[in-house]
Amino acid sequence: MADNGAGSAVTLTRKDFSSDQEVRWCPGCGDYSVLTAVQLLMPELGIPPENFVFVSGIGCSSRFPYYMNTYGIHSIHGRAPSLATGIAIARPDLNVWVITGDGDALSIGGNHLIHALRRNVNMTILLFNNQIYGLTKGQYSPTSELGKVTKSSPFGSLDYPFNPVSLALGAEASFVARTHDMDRKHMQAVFKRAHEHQGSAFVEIYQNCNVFNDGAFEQILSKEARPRMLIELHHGEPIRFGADHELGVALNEKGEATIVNVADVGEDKLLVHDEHRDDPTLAFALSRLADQPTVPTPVGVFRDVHRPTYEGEVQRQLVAAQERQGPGDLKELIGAAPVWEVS
Amino acid sequence: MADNGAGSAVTLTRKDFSSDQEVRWCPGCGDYSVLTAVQLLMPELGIPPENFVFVSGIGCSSRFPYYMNTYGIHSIHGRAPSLATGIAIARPDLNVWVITGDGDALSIGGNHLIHALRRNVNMTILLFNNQIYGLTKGQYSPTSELGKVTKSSPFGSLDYPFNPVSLALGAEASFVARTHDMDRKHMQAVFKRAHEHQGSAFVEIYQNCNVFNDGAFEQILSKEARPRMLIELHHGEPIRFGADHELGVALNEKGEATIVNVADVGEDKLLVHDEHRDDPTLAFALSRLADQPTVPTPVGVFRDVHRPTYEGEVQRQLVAAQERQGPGDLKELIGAAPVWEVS
Amino acid sequence: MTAETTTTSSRRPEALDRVVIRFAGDSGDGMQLVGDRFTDVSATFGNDLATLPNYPAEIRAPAGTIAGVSSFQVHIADFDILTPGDVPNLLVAMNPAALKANLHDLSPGSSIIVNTDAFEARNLEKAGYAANPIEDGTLAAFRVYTVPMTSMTLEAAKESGAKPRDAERSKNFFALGLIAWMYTRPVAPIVEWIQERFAKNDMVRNANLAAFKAGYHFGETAELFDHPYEVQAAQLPPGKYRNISGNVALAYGLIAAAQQAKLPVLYASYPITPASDILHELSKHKNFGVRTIQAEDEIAAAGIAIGGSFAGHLGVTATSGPGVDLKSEAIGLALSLELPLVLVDVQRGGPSTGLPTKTEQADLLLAMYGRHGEAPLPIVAASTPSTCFDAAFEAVRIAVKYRTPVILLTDGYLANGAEPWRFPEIDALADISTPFATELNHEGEFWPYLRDPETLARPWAIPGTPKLMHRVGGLEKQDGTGNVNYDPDNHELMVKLRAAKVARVAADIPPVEVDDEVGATVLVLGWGSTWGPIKAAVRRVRGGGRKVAHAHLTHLNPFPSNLGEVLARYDKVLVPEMNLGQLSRLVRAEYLVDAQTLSKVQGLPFRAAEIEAKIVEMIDG
Amino acid sequence: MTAETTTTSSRRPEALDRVVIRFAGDSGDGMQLVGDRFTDVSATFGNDLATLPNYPAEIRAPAGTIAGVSSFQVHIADFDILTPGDVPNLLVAMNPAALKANLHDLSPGSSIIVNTDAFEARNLEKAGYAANPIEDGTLAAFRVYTVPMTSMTLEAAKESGAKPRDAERSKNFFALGLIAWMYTRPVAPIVEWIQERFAKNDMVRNANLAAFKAGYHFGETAELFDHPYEVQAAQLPPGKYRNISGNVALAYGLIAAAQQAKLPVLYASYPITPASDILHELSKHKNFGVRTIQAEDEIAAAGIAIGGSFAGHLGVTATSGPGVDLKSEAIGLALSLELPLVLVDVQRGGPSTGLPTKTEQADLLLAMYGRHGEAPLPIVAASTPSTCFDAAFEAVRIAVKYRTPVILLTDGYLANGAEPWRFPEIDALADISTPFATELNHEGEFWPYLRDPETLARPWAIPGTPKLMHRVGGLEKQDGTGNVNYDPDNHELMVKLRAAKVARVAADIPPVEVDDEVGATVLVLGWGSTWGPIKAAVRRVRGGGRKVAHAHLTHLNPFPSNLGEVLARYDKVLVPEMNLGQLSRLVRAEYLVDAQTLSKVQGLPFRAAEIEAKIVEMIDG
Ligand SMILES: Cc1ncc(C[n+]2csc(CCOP(=O)(O)OP(=O)(O)O)c2C)c(N)n1
Ligand SMILES: Cc1ncc(C[n+]2csc(CCOP(=O)(O)OP(=O)(O)O)c2C)c(N)n1
Ligand code: SF4
Ligand code: SF4
Ligand SMILES: [Mg+2]
Ligand SMILES: [Mg+2]
Repeated sequence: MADNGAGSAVTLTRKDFSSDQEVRWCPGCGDYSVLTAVQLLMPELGIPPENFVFVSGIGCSSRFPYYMNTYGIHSIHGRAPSLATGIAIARPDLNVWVITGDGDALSIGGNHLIHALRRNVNMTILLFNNQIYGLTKGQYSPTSELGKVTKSSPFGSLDYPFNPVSLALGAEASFVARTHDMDRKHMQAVFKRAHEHQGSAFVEIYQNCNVFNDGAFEQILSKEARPRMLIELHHGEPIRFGADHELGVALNEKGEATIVNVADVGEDKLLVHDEHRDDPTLAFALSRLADQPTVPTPVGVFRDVHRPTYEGEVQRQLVAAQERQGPGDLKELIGAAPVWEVS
Repeated sequence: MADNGAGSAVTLTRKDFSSDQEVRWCPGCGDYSVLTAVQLLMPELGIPPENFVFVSGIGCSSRFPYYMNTYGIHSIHGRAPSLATGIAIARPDLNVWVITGDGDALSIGGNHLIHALRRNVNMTILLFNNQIYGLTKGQYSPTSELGKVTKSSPFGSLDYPFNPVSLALGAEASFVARTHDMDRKHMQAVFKRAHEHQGSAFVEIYQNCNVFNDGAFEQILSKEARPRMLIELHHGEPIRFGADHELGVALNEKGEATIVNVADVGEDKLLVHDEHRDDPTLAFALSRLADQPTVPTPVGVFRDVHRPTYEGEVQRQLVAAQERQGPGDLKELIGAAPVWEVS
Repeated sequence: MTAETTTTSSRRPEALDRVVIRFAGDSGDGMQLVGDRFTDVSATFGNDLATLPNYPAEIRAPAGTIAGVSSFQVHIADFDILTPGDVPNLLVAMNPAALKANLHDLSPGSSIIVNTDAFEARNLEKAGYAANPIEDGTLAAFRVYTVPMTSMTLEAAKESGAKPRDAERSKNFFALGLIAWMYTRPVAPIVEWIQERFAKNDMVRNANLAAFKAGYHFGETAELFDHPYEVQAAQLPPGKYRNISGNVALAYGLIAAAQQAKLPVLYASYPITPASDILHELSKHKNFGVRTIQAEDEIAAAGIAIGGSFAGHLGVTATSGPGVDLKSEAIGLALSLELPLVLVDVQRGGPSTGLPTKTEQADLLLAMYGRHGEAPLPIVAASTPSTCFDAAFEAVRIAVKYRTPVILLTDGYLANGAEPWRFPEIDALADISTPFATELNHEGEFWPYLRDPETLARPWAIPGTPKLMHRVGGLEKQDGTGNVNYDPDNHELMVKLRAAKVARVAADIPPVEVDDEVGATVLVLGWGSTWGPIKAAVRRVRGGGRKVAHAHLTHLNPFPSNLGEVLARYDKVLVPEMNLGQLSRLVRAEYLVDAQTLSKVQGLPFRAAEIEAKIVEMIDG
Repeated sequence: MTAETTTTSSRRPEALDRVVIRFAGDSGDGMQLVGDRFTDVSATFGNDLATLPNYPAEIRAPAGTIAGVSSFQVHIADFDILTPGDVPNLLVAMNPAALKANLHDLSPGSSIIVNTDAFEARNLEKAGYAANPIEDGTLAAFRVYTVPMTSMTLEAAKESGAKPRDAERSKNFFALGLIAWMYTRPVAPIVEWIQERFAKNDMVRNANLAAFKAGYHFGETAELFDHPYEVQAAQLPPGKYRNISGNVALAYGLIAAAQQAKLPVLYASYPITPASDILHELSKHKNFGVRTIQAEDEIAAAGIAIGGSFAGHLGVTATSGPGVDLKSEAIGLALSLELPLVLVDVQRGGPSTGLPTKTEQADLLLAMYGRHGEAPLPIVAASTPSTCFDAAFEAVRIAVKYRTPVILLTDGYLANGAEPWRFPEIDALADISTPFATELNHEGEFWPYLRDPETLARPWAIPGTPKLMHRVGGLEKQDGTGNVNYDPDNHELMVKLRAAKVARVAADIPPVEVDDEVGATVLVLGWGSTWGPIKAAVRRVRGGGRKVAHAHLTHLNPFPSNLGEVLARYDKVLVPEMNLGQLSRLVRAEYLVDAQTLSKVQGLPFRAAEIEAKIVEMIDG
């Protein structure tokens, strides 16, 4: 999402973006660190608080807008992308952020999400994926792993989960990224990129719910695991990871992305990440490396391509119509049909 | 979707699957040929009509169930996959077919579609894609090309279209195929494969709406164009097309699927189609060859992998529970809490 | 045919004060098209008129069958009329199915023109006729004119070069030509229209023109018809007129209201019959700054409109019954956010998918109560096609002033029906704008729920306004601060405030007017599109020497403040409704008045005669 | 502590007939848990009881704040009681916020036990206390017991090896121990429960046990309390009892009804407070053949349930207000398909997201009218937690017999509240099964809308049945054949048939019973969870020497056939409702009776005293 607000003369601080409402998440919830990351990033963007609108659905994560000293709507379950679409179309001058959860965005709100993505409405979408329904106290979500035992699945869930990155790519998203609640710097870098992107920017955030799904990402996000379990994507660079960058990603002869030992294949054979490729297949291939956060998982920007924004095109048609027909004249409009007078 | 009905002793004919209702589509509509294909295929499946349920939403195409002499529900707009899910779970012995349109399935019904696909509920989904809203007389749909002039977009539509095959793949579909209304044989072969698939089988059908979107597929489906514009996929075979099979699909050095002259690259370099690959990336790559039916377009089965069906798993849990706890005993259930008696 | 020859006829026309004509044919026969032409030319000619299109839900139901019949009824008169007419004076039947489907609506003595070419075995069978009704005495009670329209059309179109299969499709213009002659319609505008509309296709244009002229000349030359008729221009109240359908009037009303509210329209909608034409119409007027968005579904459409309103636009969404169901939750949110919003419900036959192309009034209680919790909102209804303009304007006025979603009810009959519209002087339209909040409003803070003491509306502070950053949401909030709040007393306060805000609208709307006669004991209370037939029935009852009063509601919630007092004045109250008695239930609950329902749920408007009979029964009984 | 020492106390208990205790603390303090324990042990002991849990919508609102307070009220008695009690006799306040949030509900003379350890500067400030209320005279009107619960818990838990931060979390069990002593509760079951529940974590188990015992012993040894109290077992009607909450009773009711209907339950739902526990409960009982599906949203849940019913299962879906909004369109389809379906609405505070964890009755009119078109369906409501079983059974009975969706209304109070339940003899439950159609029914054809002349229900022919293949849909269909049909008269017929089918249920339900006194002039009419407080109020009014009658509705649509006659018997009718007067509007419209509303919309049940006062005012005034 682009910086299109007026730059502010005074320097802004985190405080300028923090509301006076007490934060109501469980102690230890991953939501806190996302909030911090966003509040710390905001002043850097050089846009005054009044030019942001945070729109959320319903869920623990969706309380987020209350804590931002910006404009905000805590809407209804799953519908945030539609409200955000209305705001963005009405006011291309604003910066619209959508805050949503794995239930909010992918269960009840799945349709609005995929349509916002294909339309490329200018909004930054942060999906707090804790693989659980937090607010309703612990049912499995569309990202929960198969067999998960929860209140609503005492014998294990049967629903094959979505891979949010794959889904977004299948829905023609122009910007797709993933980050996690354990690394504020990484979050900020990704959020900033998302904000700068013209169009809908989709960011999946792995977020720990320490009350109902504690440790869901432990296998990849513990300090100790991160080097060998997180595959950081950098545009234009060969994809490498591991404590000593000893591992990498390469395409095998079938064209599938696979994990390799760099020593075995040679650095040349590594896949060079390309965010800007028109064809989303590469990004899709990377998204399939990890269906669940238990194996090496790519984080960072999967895809970032340019496409006209929806509201930009709306605006273009309005301007063109005015140029063609002149500004609307009600009398003329009504009188455009045959008119007769009775006196 | 599997044959799990009892074989019928008498030989069935098309008539056994045709209802007495007059077919109410515009003369020349592509829906007729799909209906014919289905009615002709049915007797071949060896399942009596009473073991089929056709469920549809709302749209021209969704009138389909009325013409089938099977059980059927013409439900509400976009919701057919959910009704079908209920039927399939209640009655794994039935064969459930969903009939839907590009508006029904991808606009209002997008969420139910992607969830049915990820859950792998046993149903055969036929999406009649005419790139238009037929029944409501011609508004653009989620598959209409950018810039399309319709009643609701007099200056051209601004909505970047879905690629239904990509979307289905991003939604974890286990079976994805495409066919078209000009080739009954091809339709029948694909429908049969879809029916045989265990789980949700997604079939996109290019269907001409000769009243509101005539010729949408002309560029690839005219008799003359087909050889060089349709890329027929066959499992295990190198992907070739063209009047003299002179063209093919190969991966370029970036791993993108591209059209090549076989003579230029040599047959060895051609992509060998593999429907059964666990990783959906290859199928996804193929789906990106054509975003609109104006360039060479793959048809046939993109993906067909095995995954447990949802209702199979539901059944498994029921059986396991009965084995573990014995059949439900109401008295025992109610008495499981501390009980006291007042006399 | 020159312009001169077209307006005179060689035989003297007989003057009529009114005539009701019904064109009926197959869905593919273009009956709506010729109906529209006849209407437009009559409107410009100066008749008063009303129309009733009627067509199947299928795009094209099977040709030749009863299910596939499409008809268009138009009532023209030299005085002000109120309905499309109970009984057609003339039926034009293009095929046997059209005859069969419409015959039972005629009275003995009505005229019928049949296209004899279509009365062959296959068509007769499709229509379910064992014998040819033209020949077997079925039509004995009527004046029947048999005209081989198809063959005469083919003959006439020969020169156009069109192939017979195509030329045959011009037969509706033959019929139009014939009827134009019969009722002495000006021909030039029709010819011009054909020329313009089919400008891109010479062959079609020429075939249609030739057919039209052939029909006209046939009337003139054939011995079949004694003489043509004439319906003079009506003496309507002075003013500028144009013909308009309800959906177009509604679209114009939104544009006008938005202009007077100084807000851009942000219209989000998902297509649905019979509301789609509002989207189609609005999408043409981007030069007014109107943004139209075709959403992925009705819920998204409501959400987009809410977002638009939050951002300072006039959020509007329109749909029909199924879509209203779906939008319920979002409308509840708008109500809780206390933002302006207009939801248009173009009612159609229900429940469920029901009768998508037919009219009904059965969503009133849904509009009142179709949201969980205590969720009241104002409801406005249009009563004729052209008053859709006024109703839209009024809905916007209330929404903006009170910061509330408003439901605007019309129906399929209003949406597609047309009538002459004496349109308002644009410059005289009221200013209904409201200022956005720009300043802190409470001790150095901004309180988003600090209410205007008169209207109880909260400040509307739009994003981009410095210092007024605030968050709103669907959770209960503290009055004043707007902060999330679960306090029991605050909740009750807010529930009552939201109700009070809607109730206050009553002081801001005109009292209901009663078309009264001294001594009337029966009051007919109506709302929405029953206006025409009720008014016509009342005229007839009075013509018969009885006294009756009529009151018609534009505001369904809150009711006008004098309604209780008005109801109390009469011994009996009759409420004709195209439902099972919905307004009736509201009135009974509110005023404990024994309002009686006259119900018609057939997908068709009332006939004046039906209401007349009931009124007479109540007066005499 | 051994079992022996636990049931006796060294000081003589004083007998009480009833006591109302409220546990209040931070959301994280485990108040619901100890409330439940106290309830269960009192139930098994034989008291009559009623409970009222009350907690914030946030998972864990900020610790120490008013917003974060969670409370659990339990009323135990030696006679049959009706409500969780108006005014607590004892408040247990674990921190200042808990004190502040609850203090205004006490009467002078009530007792308060405060955890003094929590009354330090930071907590006082968070609660908004400028000074310590224990010391500044704020509590002068009450009997205050100050107990340093936290430190005593820490002390007691030392041996468990738990770290102080963890051990501190056992303080709720200290409070439970103390209260158990105060009211002479049997201790063994609580000890056992702790041992079982925390079996997997020795440290936690031991800490909780130690805290519980320490609390108990503190009561016994501290000089603070004169003596314990005793509330004897109640003399309830003979039968077998267990304690049960509304949501569990409802789940059992569905299982029982399905068994008696010989249908498997297919339950599809999307989680939502306060309905989720029905899903949780049902998902445990797969051995009954119960299929539970967590759908992607409420619309899908309704769709899945409809599919299930079409396929021959008992389709059920449950939700709360926002979900009912969303399901409207699908319920309209079920109604048009004429298939059995039960939609449970566990009502919560609205509109919009409202007060998700609070109770309300404001969805009645939504249940009646919340679908487009004329779309009537039967409505049943439960009146106490345990009658959720009966109401579920009745809803299923009607749905299956009449092939119609039925809405079952409960609310947050019923869902989470608990009471002793005299459960029925399973073998005595009625057979409510209906045969599926298996044969052609009309001249060698199968007509899916050929109705049973008595119930007007259509045949239920399920897929897989040879020869009965048929198609149903939401478009209007011809009565009998079920074929799509747009005929005006058929539509009216179908609209009336659908209404008549629902109306016929009236002949199939018991007349409303009146708890009457000769000479009463005021009738209190209630529905749903107001049963308890109304009954209690009526008792009090009668205790005060006045006469009053009470009638309570289980069937809201159609009304019992004698209701009109009952209403006519009284001079005045009072309808207490947790809304702005919804039943009241229905009754006024139906019977033209001037029913008066006593409204409370605070997210909390009525107190008996509130209703009593209004009744007295009406009798005397
Ligand atoms: C229409 C509707 N249905 C259901 C709910 C209940 N509900 C609230 S939040 C939620 C899911 C929350 O999960 P998620 O989006 O993952 O957010 P989290 O709490 O985990 O951050 C549900 C089911 C609701 N508020 N509204
Ligand atoms: C809830 C609801 N919204 C809108 C409609 C109107 N409607 C009926 S079909 C349709 C779209 C049809 O398009 P598609 O699914 O592509 O089917 P087609 O007619 O092209 O076969 C729409 C918008 C409806 N019936 N119900
Ligand atoms: S329940 Fe989970 S997601 Fe919600 S606030 Fe608590 S820790 Fe965070
Ligand atoms: S409108 Fe188009 S899709 Fe619909 S029946 Fe006619 S040709 Fe077919
Ligand atoms: Mg979540
Ligand atoms: Mg379509």
